[in-house]
Amino acid sequence: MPVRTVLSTNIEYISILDEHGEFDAKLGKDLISDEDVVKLYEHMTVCRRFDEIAFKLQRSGRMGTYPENRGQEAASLGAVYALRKDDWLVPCYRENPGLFWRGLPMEYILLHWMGDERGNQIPDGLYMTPQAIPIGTQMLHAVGLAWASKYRGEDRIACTFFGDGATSEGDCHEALNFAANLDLPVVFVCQNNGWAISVPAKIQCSAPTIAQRGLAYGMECVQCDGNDIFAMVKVVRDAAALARRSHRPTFIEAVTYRLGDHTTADDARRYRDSAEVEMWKKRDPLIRLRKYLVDRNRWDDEKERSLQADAKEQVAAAVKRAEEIAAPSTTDMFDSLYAQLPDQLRIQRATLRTACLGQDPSQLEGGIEASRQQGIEETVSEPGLP
Amino acid sequence: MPVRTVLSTNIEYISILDEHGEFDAKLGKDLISDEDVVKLYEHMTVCRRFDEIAFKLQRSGRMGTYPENRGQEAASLGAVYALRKDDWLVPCYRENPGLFWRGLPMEYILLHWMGDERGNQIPDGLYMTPQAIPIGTQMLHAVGLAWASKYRGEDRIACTFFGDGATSEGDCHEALNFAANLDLPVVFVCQNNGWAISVPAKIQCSAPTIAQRGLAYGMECVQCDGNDIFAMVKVVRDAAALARRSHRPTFIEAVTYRLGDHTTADDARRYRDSAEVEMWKKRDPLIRLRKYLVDRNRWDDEKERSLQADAKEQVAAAVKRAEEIAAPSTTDMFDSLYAQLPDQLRIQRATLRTACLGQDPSQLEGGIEASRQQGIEETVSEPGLP
Amino acid sequence: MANLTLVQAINLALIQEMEKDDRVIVLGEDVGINGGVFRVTEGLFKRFGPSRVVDTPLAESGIIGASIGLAMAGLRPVPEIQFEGFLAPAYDQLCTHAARMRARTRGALTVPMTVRVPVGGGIHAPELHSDSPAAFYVHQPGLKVVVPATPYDAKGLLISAIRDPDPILFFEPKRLYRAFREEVPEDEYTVPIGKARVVLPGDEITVISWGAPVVQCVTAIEQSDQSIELIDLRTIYPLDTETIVNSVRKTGRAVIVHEAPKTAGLGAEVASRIMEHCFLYLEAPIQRVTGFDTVMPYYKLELEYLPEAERIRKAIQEVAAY
Amino acid sequence: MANLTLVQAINLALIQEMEKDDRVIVLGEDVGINGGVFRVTEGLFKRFGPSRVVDTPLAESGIIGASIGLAMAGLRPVPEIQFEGFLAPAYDQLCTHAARMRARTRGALTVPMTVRVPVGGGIHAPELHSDSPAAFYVHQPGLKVVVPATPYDAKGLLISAIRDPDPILFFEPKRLYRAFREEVPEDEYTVPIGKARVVLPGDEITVISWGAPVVQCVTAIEQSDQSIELIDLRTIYPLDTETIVNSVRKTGRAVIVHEAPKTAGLGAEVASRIMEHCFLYLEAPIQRVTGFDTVMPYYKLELEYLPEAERIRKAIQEVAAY
Ligand SMILES: Cc1ncc(C[n+]2csc(CCOP(=O)(O)OP(=O)(O)O)c2C)c(N)n1
Ligand SMILES: Cc1ncc(C[n+]2csc(CCOP(=O)(O)OP(=O)(O)O)c2C)c(N)n1
Ligand SMILES: [Mg+2]
Ligand SMILES: [Mg+2]
Repeated sequence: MPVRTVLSTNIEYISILDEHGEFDAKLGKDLISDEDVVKLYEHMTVCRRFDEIAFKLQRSGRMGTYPENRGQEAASLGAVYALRKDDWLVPCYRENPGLFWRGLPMEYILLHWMGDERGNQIPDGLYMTPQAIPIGTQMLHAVGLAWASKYRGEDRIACTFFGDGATSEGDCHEALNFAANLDLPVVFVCQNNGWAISVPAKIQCSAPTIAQRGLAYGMECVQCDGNDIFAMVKVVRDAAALARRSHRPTFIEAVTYRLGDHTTADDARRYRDSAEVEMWKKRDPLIRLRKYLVDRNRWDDEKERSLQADAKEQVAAAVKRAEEIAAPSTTDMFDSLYAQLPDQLRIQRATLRTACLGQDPSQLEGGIEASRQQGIEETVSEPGLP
Repeated sequence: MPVRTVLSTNIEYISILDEHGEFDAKLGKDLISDEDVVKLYEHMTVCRRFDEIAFKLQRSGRMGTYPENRGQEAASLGAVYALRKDDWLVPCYRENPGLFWRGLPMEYILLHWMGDERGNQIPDGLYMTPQAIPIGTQMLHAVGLAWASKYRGEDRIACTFFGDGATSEGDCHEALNFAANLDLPVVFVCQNNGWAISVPAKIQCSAPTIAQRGLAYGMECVQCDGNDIFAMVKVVRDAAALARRSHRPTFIEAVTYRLGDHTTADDARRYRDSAEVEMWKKRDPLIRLRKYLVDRNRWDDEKERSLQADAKEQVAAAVKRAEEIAAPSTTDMFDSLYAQLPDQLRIQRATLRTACLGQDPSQLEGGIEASRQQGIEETVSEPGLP
Repeated sequence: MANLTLVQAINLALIQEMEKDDRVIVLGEDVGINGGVFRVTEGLFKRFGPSRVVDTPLAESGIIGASIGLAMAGLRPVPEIQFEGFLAPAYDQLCTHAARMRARTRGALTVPMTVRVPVGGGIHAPELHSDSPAAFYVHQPGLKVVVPATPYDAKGLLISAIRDPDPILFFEPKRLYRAFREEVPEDEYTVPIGKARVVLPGDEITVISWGAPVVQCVTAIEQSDQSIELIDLRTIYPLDTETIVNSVRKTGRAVIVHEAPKTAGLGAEVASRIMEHCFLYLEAPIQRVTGFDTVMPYYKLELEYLPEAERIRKAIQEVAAY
Repeated sequence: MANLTLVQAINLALIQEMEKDDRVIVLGEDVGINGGVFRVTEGLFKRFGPSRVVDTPLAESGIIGASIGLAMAGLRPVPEIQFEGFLAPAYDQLCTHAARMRARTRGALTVPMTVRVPVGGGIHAPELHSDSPAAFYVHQPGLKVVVPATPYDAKGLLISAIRDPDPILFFEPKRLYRAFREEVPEDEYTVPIGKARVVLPGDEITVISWGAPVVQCVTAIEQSDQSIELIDLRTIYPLDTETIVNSVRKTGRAVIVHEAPKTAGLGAEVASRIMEHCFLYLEAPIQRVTGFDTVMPYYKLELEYLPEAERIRKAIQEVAAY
C-alpha cells in the first residue's frame, strides 16, 4: 500500500468545574480537598486585590508599568498547587498567584515593577526564577534546570509558564524540542489568554489548538480550561507524575482570558470587543470557585466580607514593605554584576564616572591599588531585602 | 462530557516507485512522462558525477570543503521538476540536482566551494537564493519571498529545502508559523537524510516522523520516500497547487539518506554503521530509476555508457570554467558591500589598509575627494561571471 | 509646516512613503490596529489596510528573516521591533543575512529594508526596555545605522532610509518621542544618511553625541562658559568622520557622549578616529561620558546610569581645564 | 610536561576538570561520539559517558539557554558552539540572560558556564566559518571574554574559566589549533583571567594583539629593527589596562592588531584607553591593523583581509617613523 498512515493522534480538552459551576464528580474526585479549595479561593481573592492595588499604584505614579493577572488566577495557582515545593517554577509575568502560593512575598513583585532589581532576588528555597520580560526565552532555562535535576538523579522537575504569543518564538520550539528529545522532566504550561497585547491568538497559531504544538515533538499534550482550577490541578499533576516517572515533558494549553489591559501602558479597548470581555467575565475563575464552595456550604457572605478585609490588609502591608525599603544606591548596579568586580569597574564604581582625566590610570588618589581596596571594602555588604 | 477530543489527525507516507522498483501505477499515473523520466535519470547521473569530481577537487587541494549530495538526488530534483520555472527556490546545500535542473550552471556551485562569492551571483531569471550555510535560517527568506508574491497578486510560490537537523532551529519554527498563520504559499521540503553530521535524526526529532512538525501549525503535512522521484513529484505538485490555489503552506518530510560523508571535512565511519550505509545503498534513487526505464525498454547499457561519457565531459567542462575564471581581486570585497561605498570604505579600498597615518583624514594624496573619485571610478566595472 | 513630535514626524514619513510607493509595507508586533505600542504606526492600518500594515506572530527573528525575503523580492519592508531589547533574537538574521546578502551574492540579491527600533532609557520602562545596543550593529559591516534626535531629522532620515537600497537600522530614541515639538515640513524631504549635523557652533571644545543625549548635551553646554561645538552624528554608520575631524582640528578638545556602556561602545571608535586624524591638534585626552560598564539598571537607577547633563558638564570642565 | 597542540591542551583541560568536578558537563553539536568537528572533545564521550558529554539538537539558542538553566541549578556546563558564525543565534540568550542573571537577581541566581567557540580565519573554511565576533560580547556587560593564543595559556585559561563563577566566552583561534606545539604541564594549573602576557619585551613600540594574529605579530616584529614589546591580551574582557598602559607609557607608540573589522572593533577600545591614560606619553597616533570594514570574504580573499605580518610590519615602521 503506497499511501499508508504512519501516525494517528489527537488532542483532548479537559474541564472539571465549568463556567456554570457544573462539577464533574468522576474526574474531580479526590483532586483537591474542600479545605484546600477554600485556601485556594482565598488566595485567588488576595491576588485579585493585589492586582487592583498594583494598578492603582501605577496610576498614581508610585510604580511603573504593571501587567495585571486578573482573570488568569486559576492557571498558575492550580499548576503550582499540583507541584512539589521543590519543583522549579520558571514563570513569565502572569503567574503571581502561583508564585505567591509557593511563598514569594508579594513585595517582590511590586519591587520588580517599581524598577528595583531586588524584586528578583528570590529568597533561598523557593525554587523559582524571576519574572521573564523577554518573551519566550525562559522555557529554555526550565529545560536546563530540569536537566540538572535529572543529571543528579533527583526527582525534582521544572514547570514553566508562558503566553500564547510566546509560542511563536524560536526559543519556545527549541525548548520543547530539547525536552522531548533529551527526555527532560519539564511541564510546559501555555496560558492562552487570547491575546498578545493587541494581536489575537490566531495570528500566533491558526491551528485549532495551541496544545497541538506538542504533537510536533511526539510529546504528551492536552488542552484544558485554564479558568478551572480543578482541571489545572489534574493536568499538571498528571504531567508532573509523568515527568518524575519517566522524564517525559508535557505541553499543556490552559485556555484562559486576560480580563484587564495587557499592562497599565495598554488600552485594550483599542483592539478588542467589549462583548468578548463581557463573555469572559462570566467565566471568571473566582466566580465559579466561590459558587462551588457555597454549594457545598463551605462559604458564605460573612466569610467573603472578612476575606475581602483580610486581602485588603495583606496587600496594603505588602505595599508598605515595598515602599519602605530604602532606595537602591548607585553602586548597586556594580555590585552584582560579577562575583568579583574587575578593576576598571572598581574605578567606575568608586568614582561614578566613565569620563577619564587622562592623567592617571586610576582617576583616584593612590592609583588602582587604592581603588581596588576601596572597591573590595564597599562591596562586602551587599544590599538586599531584609 | 468533560474530556473531549478537540483534534484528530494523522500523517501519511507516500511511496510510488519503491526500492525494489515496484511502481504504483495508480498513484504514479501521468505523473512524469517517460521522456522526462529519461531526462531526470540522465540529470541525476550527471549530478552523481559532479559529486565525484567535486570530492576529488577537494582532495587534491583544488577546492575547499564540499558537501556531497550523493544518494539524495531525487529529493530536490523531483521537487524542482514539480515546480514552475518562476517559483522561488530557497535551498540549503544538498540541492544541487534541483538547482542544476532549474538552470544554474554547475561552475557556480564549484566557485562557491572554491571560496569565491561569485558562485552566489545567481544569474537573473533563475529565481533562487544562494546556498545557505547557517543551518535553518533560509526558510524565513522563503516566507518573505512567497509573501511578496502574494502581496503582488502573483501566483508564484516559494519552495525551501533544509535538513533534519535544521528542523531543530528556532528559525525553522518561526518560518513554519509565519507561513501557516499569515497564509503564505510556501512548500517546505525537509530532506531527512538520517544525520546532522554525527548526530542521528532522533536527537533532532524523537517523534515517529519529522512530518508531524507541521501538525503544530495546522499545516498540511506528509512524509514520503525521498529517494523516489515519483513520490517527490507528487507531493510537491500537490503542495504547490495548494499553495497557488489558497496560499496554504505544506510541510514535506522526504526520507532519504546521505550516502557520503557530511562534507569532505567529515569521516562518517567515526559515528555510523557500515551496515546502515549498505542498506541505504540499495535504496539509491538512481538504481531504481534506471530499473524503471530498463523495464520499460527506455534504457540499455549502450545508453548508459554514452551517458557516463557525456556526464564526464559536462562536469569536466564545468570544472574548467570554474578554474579559468580570473581570481577575485582584493577590492572585490568592498565593491558589493553597499550600493554605494561609504567614504571610509573608499579609503580602505583605495589604500588597502586599516592602519592610519594620523596625519590626514584621507591617507591619500589629494584627500577624501580624490579617494572618493578614485573609488567611484574603480567600482564602475563590477567583476562578475562572464 | 506643522509642529510635530518625533513620533508624529516618523508617522508622517511612513504615511508619505507608503502613499508614494506601494512597495513599502509595515510589519511587526502590534503595528496594525493598535498602531504600535508607541503609536508610531497610528492610523496606518486604517489607511493602508491589512495587506500593507501587518501584525505578525511574536517572533523577531521571523520578522527580520521574512523582511529579508520581502526585500529580496523587491519590496521595501519597514519592520518594527517593539523595543531594542527584543532586537537581540533577530541579531542572527540581521548580521548573518541582511548585512551580507549583497556582498555574498556580489549584488545579485539585495535587502532594502528599514528596521525601526525604539531605543534608550529615561522613560521609567521595565527591564530590557531601556538599553542602547546600536554599537553592536555598527561593528557589523553591511548595515547602516541611523539615530535621529529631532523630529525634522527623523522624518528626513526615515524617508532616506526607506529609499536606501541597503538594510538600515533606524533607532528611535524613545525618550524623545514626545519630549518636544519642532516645525516639520508637510512635504516629503530627505536628510542624507551619513552626514552629521552641527547643532551648536563653537571653537574651544567639540561635543559629539547622537540620539537622546543630544538634549542633555545642549543643557550641559548652556551651563558652560566655553565656546562649544555640538555635533549630532545622526548616522552612526557610516560615520561622518569629516565633520568630526574638522571640528576637533579647530577645537583640539573633545567630549563624546552616549548611553551605551563605555567599553567597546561607539565612543571608542569616535575617539580613535579623532586620535588618528587629529593627533597633532589634540590638547587634551578625549573624554567619554557614557553609561557605565554595567547592565542597564532597572529604572530606579536609570538616571544615575545615563549620561545626564551634570556629568557631561563636568567632563567639559575637565577637558577645558586640561 | 607534554608537547601539545592547542587542541590537545584544551582537550586535556576538559578531561582534567571533568575528572575533578562532576558538575562539569560538555554539550553541543557533534561533541559526543564524533569528538567535535575539530576533535577538541575527542575521547570525552568514551571516558565520561553520554550523561556528561551530550550531543544536543542543532539549535544554538537552545544550547546556551539550556546551559543557563544547568548553570543556575549549580552545574558547570561547558557548551560548545561549532563555529563563531553560529554563535549569533545564541546572542539573545547570552546577552539578555546569561550576562544579566546575576545583576538582575542581585546575586540570587548565577550562570557559571564556559562557552567554547572556535574563532577566526585563515583555514580556508566556508562562509561564516572565519569571522571574529568577539568584540560584540565585550560590549555586553556581565560576560567575560577569553582568547588564548598558545597551548599553555589555553589549558590554564580554560581551567580558570570553568572554575569562574560567571559566564565566559572562550574563543579558540582555529588557525592555531594545530599550528604549533608547546610544552604544557600535565598537571592542572590556572592562568588568571584578566591578565595580559608580555610575549616579547621592548621599549620603543608596543604591539597589542590577541588570538591568532599574535603569531603574525611575532613574525612582523622579527622583521623589524626596533625594540618592540608584544602584548598578548589573552582576556579581552576584562581588559588588562595596567599592562597596556605601563608598556605604552614606556614606549610612547602603539600598534593594535586584530582580525575583526576596524570600526567599533576592540582595537578602538584599546586605543581609546591608551589615549586616555597615556596622553602625555604618546609620540605617535596609535595604529590599528585590522580586518577591513567589510564582510569577511570567502577564503580566496581571506589572506588579503586578515592582518598578516606584512601589513603589521608596515604599521610598525610608520609608527616608528612618525
Ligand atoms: C522577545 C520579546 N518581544 C516582544 C516583547 C514585547 N511584548 C511584551 S508582552 C508581549 C505580548 C506577549 O503575549 P503572550 O505571550 O500571549 O503573553 P500575555 O501578555 O498575553 O500573557 C509583547 C509582544 C517582549 N517582551 N519580548
Ligand atoms: C546555525 C548553524 N549551526 C551549526 C552549523 C554547523 N553544521 C553544518 S551542517 C550541520 C548539520 C546539518 O544537518 P542537517 O540539517 O540534517 O543537514 P544535512 O547536512 O544532513 O543535509 C551542522 C551542525 C551550521 N552550519 N549552522
Ligand atoms: Mg497572551
Ligand atoms: Mg541531515
